Amino acid sequence: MSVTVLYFAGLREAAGLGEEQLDRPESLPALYATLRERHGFTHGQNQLRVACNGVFCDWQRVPADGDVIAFIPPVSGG
Amino acid sequence: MSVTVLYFAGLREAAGLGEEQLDRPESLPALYATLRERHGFTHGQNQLRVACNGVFCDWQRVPADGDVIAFIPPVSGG
Amino acid sequence: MQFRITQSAIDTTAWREALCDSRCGAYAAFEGWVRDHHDGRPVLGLHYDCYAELAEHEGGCIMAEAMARFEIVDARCIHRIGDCRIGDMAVWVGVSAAHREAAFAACRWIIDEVKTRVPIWKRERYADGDALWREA
Amino acid sequence: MQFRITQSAIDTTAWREALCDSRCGAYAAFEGWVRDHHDGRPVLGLHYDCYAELAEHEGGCIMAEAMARFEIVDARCIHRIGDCRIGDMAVWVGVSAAHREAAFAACRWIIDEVKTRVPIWKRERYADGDALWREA
Repeated sequence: MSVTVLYFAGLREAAGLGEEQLDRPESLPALYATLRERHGFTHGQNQLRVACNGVFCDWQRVPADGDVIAFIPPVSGG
Repeated sequence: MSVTVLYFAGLREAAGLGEEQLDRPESLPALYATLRERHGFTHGQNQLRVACNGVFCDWQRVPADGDVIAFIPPVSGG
Repeated sequence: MQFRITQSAIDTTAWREALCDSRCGAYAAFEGWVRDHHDGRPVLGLHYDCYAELAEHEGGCIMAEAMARFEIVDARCIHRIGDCRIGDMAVWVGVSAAHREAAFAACRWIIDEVKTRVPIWKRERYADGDALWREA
Repeated sequence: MQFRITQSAIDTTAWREALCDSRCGAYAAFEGWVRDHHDGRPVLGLHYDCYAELAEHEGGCIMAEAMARFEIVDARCIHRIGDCRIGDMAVWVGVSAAHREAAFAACRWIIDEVKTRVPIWKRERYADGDALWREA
């Protein structure tokens, strides 16, 4: 009945943690909206990609129990 | 009163020698025409570049005593 | 064909060797080095954060796409994460091919895709004491 | 900035090291390898002839032109001559720059110019016993 959310880079810094367990949300946009308010994230949803279980996914994907979800800010490797 | 002509690659193979001393020619095209006939070179003058004293030069350059002249077939390094 | 994330200094020797193939006339490589400035601001060092599982998956996709898209024989990429000093190699891409056109094109394409798609983030430490997560 | 002709195997380590510079975020390299075929014909090995004095002069001009033409920090090239076996490195080009755009562009430009302008000629030995001076 829960999902795991992973945080990286600026989101990890803002949240002050690397991951947390949450009740399974209705949708990924709803999950991000909740977390944005809770942690004071400055990114709008349209600035982020989202990944589920180690693979990029669509924001329309319906979360399932046990999903590992990550919101991905613009990357800056290289 | 003479110039040195250097041969490389296919021209060296055709001439059977790497260099030779010759009387100073009137012009570089005249020199090549003479050598082409003598050694049976298959290249037309327009297929070759010409160098004098270690630097590419113009076919119009007037040969001087002591010049080191080389006719340069299309290159194939790399 | 391979994409890897590493916490250690990159030793390109073995990675390059793996690309050697007698059918290949061309090898193109790219290295990203940690440089001492960004947008005119002096940089002291970097830290790279990474979502390793997603990075390896996405990196693997990029390499497979490169193999399909270009006339190349092999391609590899390794990206370092964690703390890096000025001059350290942060990323290496190597491509072997029969001809240089494809080797260059694929090498360039791979690094561009890696910088756009692979979940790695750079935190720059500046000479003025500030530090910032870059978002490309 | 340097262009060299060598009779020995190319060891790129020192050549690459010389390009390291803390202002540089990008390094692009190209290697030409002796491959086992040309236009579908099996090749056993190569011999490179060279007009060394002219090659060093013309190669030096190419490197100077590259420095002027591209936003790069340094560039070097070394070309091997004499007998080469399949898999041997015949030529190496390395370029360092602040940004990858210029590093790739200059590296590509240099190898293209070297292959067009530097007086080096390749004699290919074929599996059928024939041998031929290539003229690009």
